Amino acid sequence: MSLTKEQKLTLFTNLVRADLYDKMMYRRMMQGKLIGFYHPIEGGVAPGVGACTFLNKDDNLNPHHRGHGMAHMISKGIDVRTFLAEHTGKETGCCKGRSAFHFSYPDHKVYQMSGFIGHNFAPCVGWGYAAKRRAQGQVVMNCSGDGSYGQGRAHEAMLMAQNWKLPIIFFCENNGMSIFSTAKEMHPTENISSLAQGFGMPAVVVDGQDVFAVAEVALAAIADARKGKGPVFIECKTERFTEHDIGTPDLAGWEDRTPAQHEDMRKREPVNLATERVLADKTLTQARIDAIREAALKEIEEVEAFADASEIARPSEEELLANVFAP
Amino acid sequence: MSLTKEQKLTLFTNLVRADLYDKMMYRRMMQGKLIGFYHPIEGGVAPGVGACTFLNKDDNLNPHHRGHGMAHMISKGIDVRTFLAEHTGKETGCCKGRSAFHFSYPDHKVYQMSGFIGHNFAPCVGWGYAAKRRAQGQVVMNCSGDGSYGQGRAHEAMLMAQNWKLPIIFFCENNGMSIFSTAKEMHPTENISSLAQGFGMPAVVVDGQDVFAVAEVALAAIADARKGKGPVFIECKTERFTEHDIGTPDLAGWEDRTPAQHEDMRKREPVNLATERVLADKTLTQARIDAIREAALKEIEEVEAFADASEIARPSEEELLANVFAP
Amino acid sequence: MRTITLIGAIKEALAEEMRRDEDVFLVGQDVRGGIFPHTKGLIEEFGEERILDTPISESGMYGTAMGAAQEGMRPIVDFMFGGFSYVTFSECSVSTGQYHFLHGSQRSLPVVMTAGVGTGQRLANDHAMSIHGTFAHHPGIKVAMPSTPYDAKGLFKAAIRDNNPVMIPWHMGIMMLKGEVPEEDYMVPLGVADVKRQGSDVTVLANSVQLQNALKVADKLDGEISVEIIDPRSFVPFDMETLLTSLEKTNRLVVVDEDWESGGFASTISARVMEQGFDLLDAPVTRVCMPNMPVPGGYMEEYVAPNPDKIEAAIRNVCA
Amino acid sequence: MRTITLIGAIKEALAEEMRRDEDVFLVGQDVRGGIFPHTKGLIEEFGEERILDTPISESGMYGTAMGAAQEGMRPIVDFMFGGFSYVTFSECSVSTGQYHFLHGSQRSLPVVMTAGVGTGQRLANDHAMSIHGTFAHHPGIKVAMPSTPYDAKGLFKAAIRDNNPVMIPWHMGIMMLKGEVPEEDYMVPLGVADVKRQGSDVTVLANSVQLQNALKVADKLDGEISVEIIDPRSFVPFDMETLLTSLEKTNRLVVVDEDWESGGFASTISARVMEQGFDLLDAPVTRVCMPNMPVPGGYMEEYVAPNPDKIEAAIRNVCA
Ligand SMILES: Cc1ncc(C[n+]2csc(CCOP(=O)(O)OP(=O)(O)O)c2C)c(N)n1
Ligand SMILES: Cc1ncc(C[n+]2csc(CCOP(=O)(O)OP(=O)(O)O)c2C)c(N)n1
Ligand SMILES: [Mg+2]
Ligand SMILES: [Mg+2]
Repeated sequence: MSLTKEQKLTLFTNLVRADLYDKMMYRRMMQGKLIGFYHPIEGGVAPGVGACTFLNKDDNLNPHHRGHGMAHMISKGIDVRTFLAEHTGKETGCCKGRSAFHFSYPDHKVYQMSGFIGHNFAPCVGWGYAAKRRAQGQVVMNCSGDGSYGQGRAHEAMLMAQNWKLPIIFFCENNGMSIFSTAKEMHPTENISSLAQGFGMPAVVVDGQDVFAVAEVALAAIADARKGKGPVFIECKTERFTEHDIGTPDLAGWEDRTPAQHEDMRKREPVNLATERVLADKTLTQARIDAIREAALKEIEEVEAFADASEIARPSEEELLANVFAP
Repeated sequence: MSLTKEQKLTLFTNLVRADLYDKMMYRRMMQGKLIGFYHPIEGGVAPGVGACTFLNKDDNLNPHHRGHGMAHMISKGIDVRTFLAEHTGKETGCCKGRSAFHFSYPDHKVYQMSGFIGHNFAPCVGWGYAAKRRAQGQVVMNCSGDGSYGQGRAHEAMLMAQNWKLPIIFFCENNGMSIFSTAKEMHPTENISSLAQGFGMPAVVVDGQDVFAVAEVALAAIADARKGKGPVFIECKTERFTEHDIGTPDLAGWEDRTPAQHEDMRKREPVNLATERVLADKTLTQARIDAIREAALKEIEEVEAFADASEIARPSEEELLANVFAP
Repeated sequence: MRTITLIGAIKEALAEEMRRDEDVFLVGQDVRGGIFPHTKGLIEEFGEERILDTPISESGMYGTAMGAAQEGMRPIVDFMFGGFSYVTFSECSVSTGQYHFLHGSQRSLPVVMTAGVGTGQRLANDHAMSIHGTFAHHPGIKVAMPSTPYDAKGLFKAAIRDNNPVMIPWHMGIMMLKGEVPEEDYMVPLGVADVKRQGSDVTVLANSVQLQNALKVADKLDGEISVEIIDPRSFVPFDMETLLTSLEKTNRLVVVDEDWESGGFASTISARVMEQGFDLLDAPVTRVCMPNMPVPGGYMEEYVAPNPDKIEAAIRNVCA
Repeated sequence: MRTITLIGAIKEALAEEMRRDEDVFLVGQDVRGGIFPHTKGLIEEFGEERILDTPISESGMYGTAMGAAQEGMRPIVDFMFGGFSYVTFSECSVSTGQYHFLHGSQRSLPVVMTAGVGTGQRLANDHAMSIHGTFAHHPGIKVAMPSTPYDAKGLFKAAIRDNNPVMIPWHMGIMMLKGEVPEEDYMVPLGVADVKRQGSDVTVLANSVQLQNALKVADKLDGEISVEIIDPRSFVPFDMETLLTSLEKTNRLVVVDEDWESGGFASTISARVMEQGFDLLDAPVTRVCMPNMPVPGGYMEEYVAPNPDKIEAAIRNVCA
């Protein structure tokens, strides 16, 4: 499948936005203007954008926890003003300030961000079941990291998805790291996607630093899943440029990742790569690129202004207790 | 690896014993002389015998729940008089009558029979770790059914075993059934052992009705594991002639398994097959076979006499409370 | 009125609710064939799209329900034995209980969970333990348990129509208990206790099989000690009012619960009565619970678990 | 005496015990690098054979410990956050707790489990909930929790040398709390409570961060209300004697516990005091617990969880 010019433009725009959103979050965390923790996605921003830019509103999305799913969600068209408000404990937050990082956008079929790694797998079976039963072509985009595939839950979901031929895309953003642990040590084969073989599930490995390559693969998988061809595994080889979360040291095993390692991985920075591409194939001019960046910065400014202008959520204990159960 | 005459004799003897032990349990359950439940192993008796006959006393064994592990345990040389005593709630039971079907023979490295299917997988990682650290060549024989591989725990154990190159044999006794559910419906590929591919783990499929074929494969795997070659997956294709457990109907899905199905599977009854083989290759004479059978029946009579002569365990509540914690 | 078994009443509730609402479906292991009678035969009416068997993958199985509930469906997940819920406990307790609240009460999660629990089969701890107390400990999940066929049908219907996660185990010791059950549609609301027997000397709060045991003891003590028996029917929400009203009359309370003494729900009741009804008490609230040991297999559960003898002794003691 | 942090004291206990006994080892996720300071640097002394990082496979990770314990080793398993224990809950609660007893008390299972728990990080429920009550509910597992650096070192050493499974979480809200800790080897036995402050008007039973909160409140009330403060230090076994002895003097009890009101361990204490010390009480035992809601993220945990204001109000109320 080859991408149209318009598709490339959208992907590029989302990539720039996602990258800048991440930098905003990083900056705010350092400024003490976020609550809880934040897991930066710098260097790993392309897979989420490629996976989610062409999803429909009624497709299910499990956003990866890296970048707290912003790359995924803004690409899917979700207005994340209420996301930042949530991460700052504000009344206007998408979960009324109650959730810390456990955001939810049910109207866009983003139901949860579990605090338990690998707890995306089980419910995606239910989303897939509902999609199949309704037979309206919805798909489930299930994004998570290499580390999450250590969980037996991944096995159970792949097994059931393949048994029932559910429209689930197991989208693995393999940055080779799980906090301090390397995929090299934690998974015995070169590709996490070799797991798919156990279930006879088709799998594809793609350069996760190339947003266009990811999108091509994702579009094909989405189309197949919509047609009822069953689940598929997509593995993106990507990078984590930063420490795992802000405040944690940047280790591999128990030693600092070296400057040489950093230099090496940073050679393939996804926004730079995409910029080169769109300039080279004349999809965009430098002026257009600058404008996209400007617009993204302005959008983010508004997001921040919205969150900062909102009140801190301080409902009474009684109010909260009255909200534990649904009516 | 080809088996010696002596090895064949031992295997054949254990097969006959295992089969007769199972029939004794079935009979007793029907007579109301067992407590809890019993899961007959008729038709599926060869894998356990083949896997366990040549284990050392200090090898770890997770016996399959089918036949409540008797085929496995008697093959490993465990005196199961206390097993029947346990299953009849007697003081002389291997767990003082407290365990129902949760027997334990720690001196023989049979630590547990979990009531949760698939809960053999996690601890076998620890047994493998201990074996590797002690470096005395112990292996872990981890026997369980096709159904148990539905558990994510299986994935986690295979992953960690392969990462750490632990001496664990994932020994799958695939009888195509999990209570009423068929492996055809519950696993998407022909072989459960295809799961091993996900971890780059060697796997072999063997005719589980042929105790000699199983033993050959098991001996090779045990030898490799002792040498530190890491885990291996063995899948035995076997059968369950009876209902899942006594009192449950014999269904596939929600319909009775048909007489034709039964006739078909019973064509390859493991004791008959083995008998033909040992007669054909002159390992044993019919007279010798009869003697083996006689001896087994006598042994079982003694096991029953032992259990029946024992007192029902009725410790006081205080005594039991004093036994919750180890000193 | 016709009498049917408790397990038959559960089946009737499931079938009627599935008939009423297309979004109700059942997922479990071997529920098509029916390990226990309440799911047997449902496949014939509702088909494989709504009666789902999964591999032995408790997380995937529970996830089918959880995800479908997020999609607006109304799943019932059958764990077979109660202890099996622990295999996917992070999902079915924490993720489930926090879903509605933590997400700003935008969406509810109407998952019904059920399983057989309790002693009586001599299968030992992992096949015999209670789970209602554990689930009642985790906020955001309603918890109920029927003691009679009538309540079984009504509570299951209420659970299925509730917009929240509900854990509603049933006790294997009374699965074949018979009682009158209307053929009509009715609900027993969650959070309303039932005075199963009037009395004036002592109140006994008991559930499921222990409620039946308590009734026997009360009959035996009739003329000697007048025992009022309350069935909480649901633990979350819990009907404190009915209990305190009874205590105004009896001033004495025995709580019978097959869950463990340590951390079981009986402790919560005792503590709440202490705080809210201290002045009503003429004697300390006494609990009859599973002693703090794994439920032993073999013949021991008979005298170790709460039973009529233990209940009688507690009643006599609290009235002495 | 030198002062060190609570988390530093835990680290010292781990290192000393690993030095003392080759069979002690540590398994967790990212414990080599050290997500929390108590495991950081241990890899340098003890190497990869005894400081094990696993994939995000909680069952496999816990199984490493469980299996090794069955093999006679003495593993410590670090769950990182307490809630993650629920991911392998069937293993670490039921299978673990029943192991020794159900098997006829032939073999013990000396697994130590630990994890950071509690509020203070604004991370919400699954990263902030308490787990000690849940584990205390399941028989066969000892449960302890330190409130001071001194107790941390001593309790961890006792846990590691105990022949039973022990769950010993530590509260993230006091991980950097400093206190005097001897450099020598010593143990704080499991099952022995500590009177952390003498008083005569009311007894406050509190643990971990809430013990520290209670001490602050007692100081504030000094001269007005004389508060005795007891730290249970371990929940299973629980030192009832020390508590009842205190009640003989004060006749009033407030139990502070960050676990939920419903099914939390505070209820068990209240119920036991009712049964064993009813006549000692001049006022109902009052609990200050986490209200029955998922621990909210954001700024809400500050006023929702037990805190000095709530403790003070309860003390005043019970003494009124
Ligand atoms: C059940 C559970 N175990 C452990 C953790 C701690 N944890 C948070 S993120 C993470 C690593 C995730 O790695 P991966 O899935 O590769 O995603 P990445 O962070 O690399 O993007 C871990 C171990 C957790 N949150 N939940
Ligand atoms: C966690 C858990 N889920 C479900 C069950 C119920 N159960 C007992 S045996 C069994 C089937 C096991 O199938 P398999 O592993 O193939 O072994 P088989 O019985 O066929 O020999 C099931 C589902 C259980 N005991 N534990
Ligand atoms: Mg990663
Ligand atoms: Mg099977």
